[in-house]
Amino acid sequence: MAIKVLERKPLSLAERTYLPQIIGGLKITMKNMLKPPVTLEYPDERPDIPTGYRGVPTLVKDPNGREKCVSCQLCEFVCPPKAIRITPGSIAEDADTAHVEKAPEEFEINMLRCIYCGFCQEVCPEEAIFLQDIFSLNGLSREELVFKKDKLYEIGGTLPDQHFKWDKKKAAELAASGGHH
Amino acid sequence: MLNWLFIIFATMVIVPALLVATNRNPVNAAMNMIVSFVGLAAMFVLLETYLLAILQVLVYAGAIVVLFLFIIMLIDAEHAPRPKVLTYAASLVALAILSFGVIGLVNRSMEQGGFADISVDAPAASAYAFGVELFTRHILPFQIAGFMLLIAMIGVIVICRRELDATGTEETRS
Amino acid sequence: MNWTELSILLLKAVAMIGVVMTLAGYSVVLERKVAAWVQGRPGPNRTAPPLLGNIPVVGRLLTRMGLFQLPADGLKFLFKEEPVPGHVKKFYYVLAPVMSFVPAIVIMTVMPFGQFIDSTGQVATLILTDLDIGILFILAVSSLGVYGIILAGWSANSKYPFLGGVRASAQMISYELAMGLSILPVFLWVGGTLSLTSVVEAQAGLQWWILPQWTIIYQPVSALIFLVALFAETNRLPFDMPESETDLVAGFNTEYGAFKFGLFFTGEYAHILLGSAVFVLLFLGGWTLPGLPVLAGVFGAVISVLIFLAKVLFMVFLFMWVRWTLPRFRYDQVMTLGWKRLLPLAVANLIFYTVIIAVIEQF
Amino acid sequence: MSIGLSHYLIVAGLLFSIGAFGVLLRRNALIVLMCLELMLAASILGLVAFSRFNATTEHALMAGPVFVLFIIAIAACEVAVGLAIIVTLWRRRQTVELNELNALKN
Repeated sequence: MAIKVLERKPLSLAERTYLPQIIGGLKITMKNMLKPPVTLEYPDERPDIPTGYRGVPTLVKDPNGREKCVSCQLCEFVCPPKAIRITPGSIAEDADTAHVEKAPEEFEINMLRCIYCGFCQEVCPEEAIFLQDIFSLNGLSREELVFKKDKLYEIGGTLPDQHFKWDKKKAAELAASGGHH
Repeated sequence: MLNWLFIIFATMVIVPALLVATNRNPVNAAMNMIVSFVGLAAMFVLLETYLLAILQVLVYAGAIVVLFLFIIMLIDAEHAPRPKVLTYAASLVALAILSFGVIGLVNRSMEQGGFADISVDAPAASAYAFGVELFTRHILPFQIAGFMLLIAMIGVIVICRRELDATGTEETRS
Repeated sequence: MNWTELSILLLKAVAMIGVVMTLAGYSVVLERKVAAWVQGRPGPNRTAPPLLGNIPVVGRLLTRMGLFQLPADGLKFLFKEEPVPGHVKKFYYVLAPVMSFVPAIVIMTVMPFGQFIDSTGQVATLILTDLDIGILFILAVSSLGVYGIILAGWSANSKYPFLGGVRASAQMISYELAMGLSILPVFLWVGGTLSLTSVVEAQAGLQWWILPQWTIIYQPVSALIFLVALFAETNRLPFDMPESETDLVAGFNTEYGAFKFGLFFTGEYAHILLGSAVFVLLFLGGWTLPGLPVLAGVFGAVISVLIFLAKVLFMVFLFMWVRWTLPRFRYDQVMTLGWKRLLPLAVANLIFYTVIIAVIEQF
Repeated sequence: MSIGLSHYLIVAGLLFSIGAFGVLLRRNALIVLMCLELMLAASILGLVAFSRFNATTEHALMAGPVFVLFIIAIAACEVAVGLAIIVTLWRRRQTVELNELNALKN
């Protein structure tokens, strides 16, 4: 590939005074000055959160109001900064959801450690943990920012669920047991 | 009122001037020189030559002392060594002789009535009067002064120039 | 002079200082606003004092305009801790902000800002002291402003302020020459006087019912040189060598904080304001509008002052507009522009107008 | 007592003496130059005072002030050239002390 040397054109007299260029620049800035501001006045106006935004991790319930987490602890293992602590517990035999067998007794996410990588959401087989749209998080003490289970459910709310895996399982169990008896 | 002003301005001229001569830090000396020159400009105002007062501030305080400060900063000439005691004594003697001589001379001339010691109400030396004088009676000195400025400018450029060596790069003469 | 006269004079002076300093403060707010507008932001629009900000419509409007930002900033400067670094030269360190601030206040005394015509038709200029060599006085005193910067740079006793001080001294000397030479043709043009009032009076009226008599129309080159030199003398952005943030941290005021920095800051804007005022007086017709005679009475006087203020504020706006448009020069480019371009241009301009005026006077 | 010509002359004389004193005392080239400036300033004050006090009611005596203009111009020249010499001296010898500039001695 041959190198092509471009001769620079000598500047004309008007260009050498730089005045036309300066006036051109002033025109551009004036044009910008007359445009409305492009910024968002943040605390008053909130930005639109796109779908798939990875904000604060939360726990969600299914539409029936049952907690989806089965405390398999996959998220705890995958979490790179080790922000998640789960104390597994069993579901009482006489409960309506006894067929799920396990539920977290305690579920903590340390928001000071969380790096919002989204691995927990990705790894969760139950689609129980989601990084939702909260992007601004603050608190007055370290303890306050270690979110407990109830807090996580409170900010997580309910998300639609297509599978109803445990409902189907219960129905199957019921059908099977009905068949036997 | 005017007497008091005169005394204040005279102090403002003399005391900083002494500090210029004795202060060991050149920056202090330069700042004292400004005070002295501003005092001098104030005395010109007392003498009703307002144009000269302003020129004094403009040229001396505005340009010359700035130039001094610039050079002081450039060559980093802080804290000159203390002069020798002998030099100090000899200079003080010279100062005493000169001042007594001047005061004595003035007093003697006054006694002989050599000077008109009254201030009459003369028309103030306006800028217009200066222009007329400069371009009629003093046109030759005016041109010579301009020529001197040109010579000084060229001289300064020649003195401060760094010579180019054969390769065309700058090199200080050494 | 009795006490009543003295106190009236004193009151006038204090009022003038109050108005100019308030305007200087608000030009800081304007600067921030202009910067924001150029960059597509709304600028300072939050600060609201408890009671004033709660007035239904007006309070909200004033808050959005950022008008309460100035007292907030001023109080911040006042109440901050005043650090004095251990390595500075104390006396000059304290003296420097004052030195950069005082010339601006002194220049105010000879700045005419309006005209009052009483019922008998007697014309009086609104000015504290009408000096017949006013412009020389302004040049002389404003040239003292550089000491603030030099002393700040030197007394801080550290390298960046020092470089800022050295640059300031060289730049100020260089551009003062071009500035002085560029205003000479103006005074030749208006005919043998150095008084600012007469310059303004010569610019009133219309030529051929269409052309304003402003000097900028007749002497665009003088106006251009003066404007460029003004930018350099006030250390505004294409020429802010003493304080170039990118290579000198904050230049000469690196070691300053709190109220001393506030003095430097306000002093800079006061210089801009007064420089704009001089430009308006010399080139833009001062308090006159073409084809509009100054009315008699207090009302006419107020109108003339308002016209003058409007022109000055436009010039201040131009300063800011240019600042947020142009990049900074390199130091050697500043020197080249000053000595090799502006100075010869100013000399040629002076000679050209001298010849022209001589020719006009012949016929 | 009113302030007359003699008082101005005494101030000018004292200023001149102090300038001469500084030139004799100091060995720093910069300060010597400053003291020379003081002496010139003293001469300026003398000239202005003389011409003011010898003026008549009809016309101001302009010779003194006009001469002062020339003195100021020449003083500016002198400072510029002097400082240029000092800078060159500094570049070559790294000193502005007059005592150390004795290359021709011995």
